Amino acid sequence: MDWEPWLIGFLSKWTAGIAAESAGVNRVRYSPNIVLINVPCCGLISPIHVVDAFLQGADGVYIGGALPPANCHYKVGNFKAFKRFYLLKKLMKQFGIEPERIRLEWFVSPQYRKLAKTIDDFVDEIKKLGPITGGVEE
Amino acid sequence: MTRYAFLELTSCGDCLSELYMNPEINKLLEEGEIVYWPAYGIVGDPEEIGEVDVTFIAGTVRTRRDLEELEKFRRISRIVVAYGTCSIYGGLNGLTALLEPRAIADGEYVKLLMPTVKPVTDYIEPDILVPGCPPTREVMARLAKTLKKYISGGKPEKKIFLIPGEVLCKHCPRRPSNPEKAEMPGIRDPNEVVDDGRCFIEQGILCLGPVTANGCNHLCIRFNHPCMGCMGPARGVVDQGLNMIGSIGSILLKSREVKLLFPGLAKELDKLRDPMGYFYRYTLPKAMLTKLALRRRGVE
Amino acid sequence: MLDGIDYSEPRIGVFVCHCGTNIAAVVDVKKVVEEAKKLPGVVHAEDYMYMCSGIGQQLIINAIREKKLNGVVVAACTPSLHYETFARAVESAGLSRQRYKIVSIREYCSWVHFHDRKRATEKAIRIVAAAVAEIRDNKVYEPIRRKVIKKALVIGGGIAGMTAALDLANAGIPVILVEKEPTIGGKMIQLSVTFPTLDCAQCTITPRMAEVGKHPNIKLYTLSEVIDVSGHIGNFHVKIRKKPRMVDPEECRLCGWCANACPVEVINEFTRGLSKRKAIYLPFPQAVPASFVIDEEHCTRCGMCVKVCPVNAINLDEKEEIIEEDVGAIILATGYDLYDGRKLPEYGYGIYKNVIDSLQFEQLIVPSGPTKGRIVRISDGKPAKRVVFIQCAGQRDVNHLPYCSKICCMYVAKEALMFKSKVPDGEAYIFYIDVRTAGKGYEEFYKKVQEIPGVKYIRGRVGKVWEDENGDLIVTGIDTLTGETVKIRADLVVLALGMIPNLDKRLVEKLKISTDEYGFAQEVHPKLKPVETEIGGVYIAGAVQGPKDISESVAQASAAASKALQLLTKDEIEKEPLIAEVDRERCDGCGLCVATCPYSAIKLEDGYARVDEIACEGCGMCVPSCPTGAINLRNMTNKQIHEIIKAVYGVR
Amino acid sequence: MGKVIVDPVPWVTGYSRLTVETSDDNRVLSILFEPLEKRGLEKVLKGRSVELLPTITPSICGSDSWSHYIASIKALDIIYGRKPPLTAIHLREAGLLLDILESHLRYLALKFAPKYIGGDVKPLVEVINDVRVVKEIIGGRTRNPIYGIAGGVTRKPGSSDVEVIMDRLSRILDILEKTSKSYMDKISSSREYTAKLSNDKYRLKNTGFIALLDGDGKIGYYDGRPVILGPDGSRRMVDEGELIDHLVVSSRLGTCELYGGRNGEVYMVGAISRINLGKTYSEDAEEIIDKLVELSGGKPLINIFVEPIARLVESLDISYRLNKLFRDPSWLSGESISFEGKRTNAGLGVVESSRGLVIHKYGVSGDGLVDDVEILDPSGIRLPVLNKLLEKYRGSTYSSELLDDVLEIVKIMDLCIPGASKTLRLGGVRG
Repeated sequence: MDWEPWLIGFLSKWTAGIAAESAGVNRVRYSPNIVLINVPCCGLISPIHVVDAFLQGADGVYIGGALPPANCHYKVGNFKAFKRFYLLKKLMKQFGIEPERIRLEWFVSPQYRKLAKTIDDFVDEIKKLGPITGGVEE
Repeated sequence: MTRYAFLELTSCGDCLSELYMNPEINKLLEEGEIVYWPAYGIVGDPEEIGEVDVTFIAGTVRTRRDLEELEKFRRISRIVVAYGTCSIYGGLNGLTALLEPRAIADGEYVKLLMPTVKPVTDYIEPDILVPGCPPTREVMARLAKTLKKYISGGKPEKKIFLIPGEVLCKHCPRRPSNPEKAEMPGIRDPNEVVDDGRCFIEQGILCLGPVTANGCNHLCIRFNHPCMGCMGPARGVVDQGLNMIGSIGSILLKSREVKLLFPGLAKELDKLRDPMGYFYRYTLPKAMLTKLALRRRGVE
Repeated sequence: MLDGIDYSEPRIGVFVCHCGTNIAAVVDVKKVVEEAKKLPGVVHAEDYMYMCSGIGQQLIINAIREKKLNGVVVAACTPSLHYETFARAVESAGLSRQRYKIVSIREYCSWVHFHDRKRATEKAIRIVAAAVAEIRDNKVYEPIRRKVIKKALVIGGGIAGMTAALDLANAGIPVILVEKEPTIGGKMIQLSVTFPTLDCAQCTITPRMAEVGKHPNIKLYTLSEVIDVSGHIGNFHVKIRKKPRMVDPEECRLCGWCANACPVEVINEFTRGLSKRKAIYLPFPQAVPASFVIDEEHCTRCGMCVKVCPVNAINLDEKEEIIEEDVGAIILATGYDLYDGRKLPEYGYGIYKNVIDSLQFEQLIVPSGPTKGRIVRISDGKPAKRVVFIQCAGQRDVNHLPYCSKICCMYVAKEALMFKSKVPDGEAYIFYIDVRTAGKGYEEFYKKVQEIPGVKYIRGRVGKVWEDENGDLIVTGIDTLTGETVKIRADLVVLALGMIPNLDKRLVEKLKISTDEYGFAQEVHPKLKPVETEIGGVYIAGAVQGPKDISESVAQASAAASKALQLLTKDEIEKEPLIAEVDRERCDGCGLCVATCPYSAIKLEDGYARVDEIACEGCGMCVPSCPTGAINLRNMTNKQIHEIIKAVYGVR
Repeated sequence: MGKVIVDPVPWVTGYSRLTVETSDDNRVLSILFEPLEKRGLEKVLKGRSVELLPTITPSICGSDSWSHYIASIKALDIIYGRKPPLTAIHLREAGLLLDILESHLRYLALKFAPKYIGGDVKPLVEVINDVRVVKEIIGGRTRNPIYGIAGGVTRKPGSSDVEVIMDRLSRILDILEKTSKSYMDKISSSREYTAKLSNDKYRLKNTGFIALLDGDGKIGYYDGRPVILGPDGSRRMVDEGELIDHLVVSSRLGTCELYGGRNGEVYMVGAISRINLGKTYSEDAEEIIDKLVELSGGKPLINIFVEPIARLVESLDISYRLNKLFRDPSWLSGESISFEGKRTNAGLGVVESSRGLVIHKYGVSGDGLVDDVEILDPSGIRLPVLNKLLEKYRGSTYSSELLDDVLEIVKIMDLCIPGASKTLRLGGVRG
């Protein structure tokens, strides 16, 4: 099978974004099959953006925010994200779409190894789940 | 003489007879002629009917025949009125959007069915859209008024939506008095809450007011019933369910979220057992996730 | 604002950096350029060996002028390194920095995907596509200006905090210095001499303390803690809790009658438990403020001191006070603590009296210390003839402190030297893993100590320390150079415990800064922005940022002061205009964004939401809360996010 | 061998097909009426939060939406373990009666009157509009009402509302009294119609009747218990659960395998059944029934062409009942919801609708999601009745008149195909 998953990740630039940068500085290798986009806060990402990504072809969506309770640069953006994506996952399950295709991970900025590891785990998991379109090549 | 056709596609089957009985519409119809309405005995091959001035279409496209008729009538009609929420968003009937044909029919009946159920608006461009389940008396009056303009000829330059697009909350009689403090205190079954007249969301009841267009003049709210979204999404709302999650995810338990943490917070969220049922009662075929789920099944 | 740039149609230039081979060795830069040229809105793309170099920057400037670019995407290293570099280049060509974006294909790509060049290249193309999609819709907004309060807060009155405070005060900036203890001076005042010059620590620091104490621009709050911080760069509002001293420092004449009268005796923390003090006491003779203080916790309120005080300076009813101050900048200099030796039970710290830490040993050396400078066994007061120093007591150990504390090698050498100078016939054994002596004059100092007869450096780890029946300590370990087991009988064992940050979690939360995995305050960039935190207007100095010696702490404190000065000498600062914005056409005034904003930055006005541009922090949390998509983050709108996603998946 | 296919079948709500097979000598071999509208709505009820069901199930059949709604709410009452107070019971009953009334009147105006009364439907259209105004006041919407809650109703009409209700109700009764008189006069003198009433071809043979009756033997639209009148004339009360078991088997034959199974026993529901089994509320209604018995030759009334008059009778009777209910609306002053009760994991609601009885039975899992649904819709129960009637044409010579006659029966049966396909047990035979 020559299918390769391509994931998209939205990282809070204050925590996960810094971790991603440190992963680079420390040359921690991880799967390239993810494009990481820095945003001010994971609280900016709406369920619509995530489902939009799936519709565009994302096989999985990764969201990196601040480790609760107190590390969010904007106080509670991580909580907003948690609630939104928890509910979205419940909803997706009802539609028969694997909720595992969304992964929300918490960070304090030095956890670059965690970033690399969770991305690798996530890519592996998505490989097991298969393409979002269920094998239908777009 | 104005020629009218009544096209009933798969639905609960009542919208058009209700429309027919509306005094103002009834008056218009009496001045004209109904050339097609099988449910009341007026049948005919659409190919032989000739030009139709106004076709009222209710319901969803579920069978192949639905689609055939729909396309034929769009071709021969000067003005097409998509009547009722089913025809615009899928309505309650649209709740079956994720069922495979095989799950609801077998044998030769399967072949009658389209791969999924979709509203009329997914296949044709109507000229006038009348949402509601059913559309209210006020909207029917507006429809009569609008039709009068085009009875002698012509058609609207662009689609006419017969309800204002603003969100229900805008003029809601239950608006929170202090929006800054507004909070959803959890997720509760409306049957378990002794309604205190405040904003439903502030009482923990899922009210679709924030994402639903006001075309009902707060009918359900005035009946102490949370909005179910029957008028479809308000202007700017991309997807009723996803927008709703964005909204309530912001204010749900906001004063306690840090304290509750996990798994307490998740447990509270789990009280929303059937988000699909709550968020898409009337618009499931239009949900972005439906599109995704169908695409995965190979249905585009 | 900027004339001559036409924004009607996107004309974007993409500049891909090789970063020598840092990027180019992994990512096919030429291919990225080729693909970038195909992206919608891109009219120019090129690559260069070092985009950040003068020539590289000139390439960008030339292209903006010649190709009439109205958008620039630089694919290079991380924005935290060179955002500013290219922003200035772009602006010098007349283009707004809001139409420029730098994306990392080094930290985010080549450095982490060196194992897969094909996919790394593909990913780099997607990263560039996303940036182009984003920049295409970026608008140019006027900056938001806000007033700067020309006053600074320094938290921590150790050598770093004092230095920063004095630098600022001498530059004419009023400073509020908050110190938790009853006196300033920090850890340095507890030291005997400083390496490598062997200057007397107290003689060095006390003039500084006095200068701080009487400086007209410094307001000193001792026994105080910062309990709340709100506001933003240039305009912070802080709350300080000042505990009661119960002795008026203005009146106190330091006669000491009160302490003589006081019946309560407690352990003296200044000598690290090597002596006792009264509940009313003077921390040490040169304390600033020069005043006795009552230890609130242990005082029984018997009133004896009040009776004897000749100047009526004592008031036992004094209550704690909450002081509110507005400042423009904050310097965090709360210093360090020693790692808790009790976590290393194999060394017997906290079990055997004669196992002490390095700061306690300093107190034995100081002539004004509890033993008047005599080096004795703590258990029985007999002279100590054999002392074993254990370096890396917890440091460089994944189970304790994985990092190096940097100063221990030097202070152990110094302490061994001081020991030998006081006890010429004594023997000093030093267990070490490596000896690290990076610093001016440090290696020479170490060599000198190493050559002193009676000082024996043993490379190896101590396995166990225990006390025999005579009350002597037995130290066993392995000399890894000879492979032999070593067993030493000692009078004292001195643990060179590591440095841990002295940084209260609650303060970190209030300041909203982040910390590293060990709890040290996190600088924005270790090389280029070592004293700045992610929170504008909050700077760090001294050991709170990481292990440091005195000279480094002082240098960093001056650096922090200089950074703060850059801010505080301005009348107003510009705030990035990337805040939330309401589209009135789509807003129905439901108020959900108002309920969502954690900064109370959104209000309803005439049925529409309105964003307070000063209060808005630009987080975008309100964006998903808006059901109608009326509220958007400037230059990261819902549409742009959609375009970014589309671009990422538009690459085939 | 020939085949005549009518697709779609006129006079039916929803999509259906009629197939007539003929022999070489043009005799009818078989006639088959089959619903083609497959929606699957019942399938998506499983897995829903149970509190959502009353707002979804009305869509099973648009013209009987209130009946499905009230049956659903009654099932919810039991699941929440609540007993609605009298105020709520009366308001629910009033809503249900108004919906049945509207459905009857629309049937009379659009399906019956044009052919047999001469098309004067103006008064009926006027009454329908009045009925709707009252429905809106009581339940919010003319279809898919919103006033129900487990253990009561969410809103009581205010005093000004009550004035409007009483005003409209008395006008409705007034018009209906006049209309029913004139209709009866016209029918009695219509040769075509009386001939049909006495024609054996239209008789329901081997057919039982089911209706809900209250304790006094009167028609119990809202809270009656099911009573069966067997084809042999036996009369017995049945348990609702047993009824579902019984009817699901027979209607499955009707909707899927079509008519022709086993002992051929089918049941008629709706107005005919109700006036056969129960007593009405007014003397005027009884008077019409007497006349009807006279015209069609004895009781029980088994000619399908009785259906329109039975509906006329009921319309009049229901208006009496409603007027009586609101003449002394003191019951409106009581509480409208009772929150007391202990939750259970199953509920059943049964009510009458214009076409006959509606049963909703839900099972709920521990987490509050519906895990079992059984719904009986009267059109589904009527389908086998229709096919059984059509069977009588077997052997006749096929002609266009015969087809017209068949379609006339279809019209009189007034089927709602969207609802008919819902008469199913989940997990049973697919329909």
